[in-house]
Amino acid sequence: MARVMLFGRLADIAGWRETEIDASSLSGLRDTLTATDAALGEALAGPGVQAAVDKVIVRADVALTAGSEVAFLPPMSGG
Amino acid sequence: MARVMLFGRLADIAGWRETEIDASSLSGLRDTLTATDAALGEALAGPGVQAAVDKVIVRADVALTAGSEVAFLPPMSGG
Amino acid sequence: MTVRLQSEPFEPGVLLTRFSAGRGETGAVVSFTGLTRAEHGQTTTLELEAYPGFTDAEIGRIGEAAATRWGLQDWLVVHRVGPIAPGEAVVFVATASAHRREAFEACDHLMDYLKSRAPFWKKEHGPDGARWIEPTDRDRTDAERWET
Amino acid sequence: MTVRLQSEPFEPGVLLTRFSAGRGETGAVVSFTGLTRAEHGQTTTLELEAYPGFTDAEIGRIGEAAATRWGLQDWLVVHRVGPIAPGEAVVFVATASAHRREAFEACDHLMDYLKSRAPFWKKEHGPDGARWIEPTDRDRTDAERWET
Repeated sequence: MARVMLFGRLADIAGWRETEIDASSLSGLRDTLTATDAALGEALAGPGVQAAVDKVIVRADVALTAGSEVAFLPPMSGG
Repeated sequence: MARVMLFGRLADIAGWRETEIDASSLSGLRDTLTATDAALGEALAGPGVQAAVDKVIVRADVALTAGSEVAFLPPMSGG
Repeated sequence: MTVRLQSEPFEPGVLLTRFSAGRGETGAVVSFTGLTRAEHGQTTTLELEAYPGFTDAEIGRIGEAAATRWGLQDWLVVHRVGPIAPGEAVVFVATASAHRREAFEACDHLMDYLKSRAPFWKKEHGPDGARWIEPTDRDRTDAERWET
Repeated sequence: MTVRLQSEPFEPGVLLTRFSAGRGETGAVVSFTGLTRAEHGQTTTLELEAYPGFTDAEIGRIGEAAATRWGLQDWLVVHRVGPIAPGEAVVFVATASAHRREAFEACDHLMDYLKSRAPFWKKEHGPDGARWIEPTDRDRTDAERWET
């Protein structure tokens, strides 16, 4: 079970901020999220949305383990 | 009697910071100061030394009255 | 060399006093305090979201890079998260150096980064509802001044 | 919009707290604190002489010009005079504006003026006696950045 976190408008779209999802890769996790919530899936694929695994931005697909933390980050607005 | 004030190294050279001197013009005052203390006279004529009369920098000769305040200002060092 | 994200309000003067104390070889301390503007009633509350452990780590890397680039003796970033009322301080940055030019440039640079590219997500709650804020063109232009 | 020359020590944080309070439409407050450096024992005491009524009036004119040029909402200059011990604050400048660029540039500009051209006479008392200080080349170069 990976810990999944949504930030900014992604959390508003999904209606949740944090959950646990069973997934063995980042692409698999995206597929599961999109299958469950098409609007969220579209938002995750939108321009400027980045994924961080264990607090490091990843651009390619990566494997996830039981303790992985995956965060989806919309464009950062600054403080 | 004009009130005469010296600042910075001029006061060190003269050995005083403030005095009263009878003078009807700035040039007359300079002559009096130079006659009394040649080292001070030389310092007053040195590069960058300015005179202020009643807190306004003056470049030409000006008349002094009884209540005039004359300040001799060496190059300003900033704070 | 400190980054602090906090939901509690802070007092800029108290931070400046602590930051400036006991600095025998520091000649210059520059501080920036960012306050939320009331925008003449248009904004009621600002809400800032951070990703703890990610946001502070990234700010820390930028701070360390600035410390190296400008030879800072010390730097501090305190940033509010959560809801922030108009007139409250949202960010405080302080830099210390031997001479003033370095402290000014580093503080200016850190603020440009914090305002335009730091990992925060910002929502404004106003009379017409809430909206997520994106960086302005000016924020981007200011930040680009430092890319050499 | 205040200039204060004082022989008593001041606490920069207290000044910043007062300056920042109650500003509903201010987005940015920049402060500069200038501290006397110990110069690793080379400087024991700094002594600053001002011409009361002349020095403060001239700083006031420069401050007003900066307020106009950068559209400041407020500015403050507090400057020590007389003997100043190492580590003590000698000058505090704060600027307030709606957006940060103006507050930064105005504060930077005021400091360049204060350090290079303001009507002060400065004496350093060190282990080898006392000497009057003239502006450095860098002070002049910094100040010239603003001549347009």
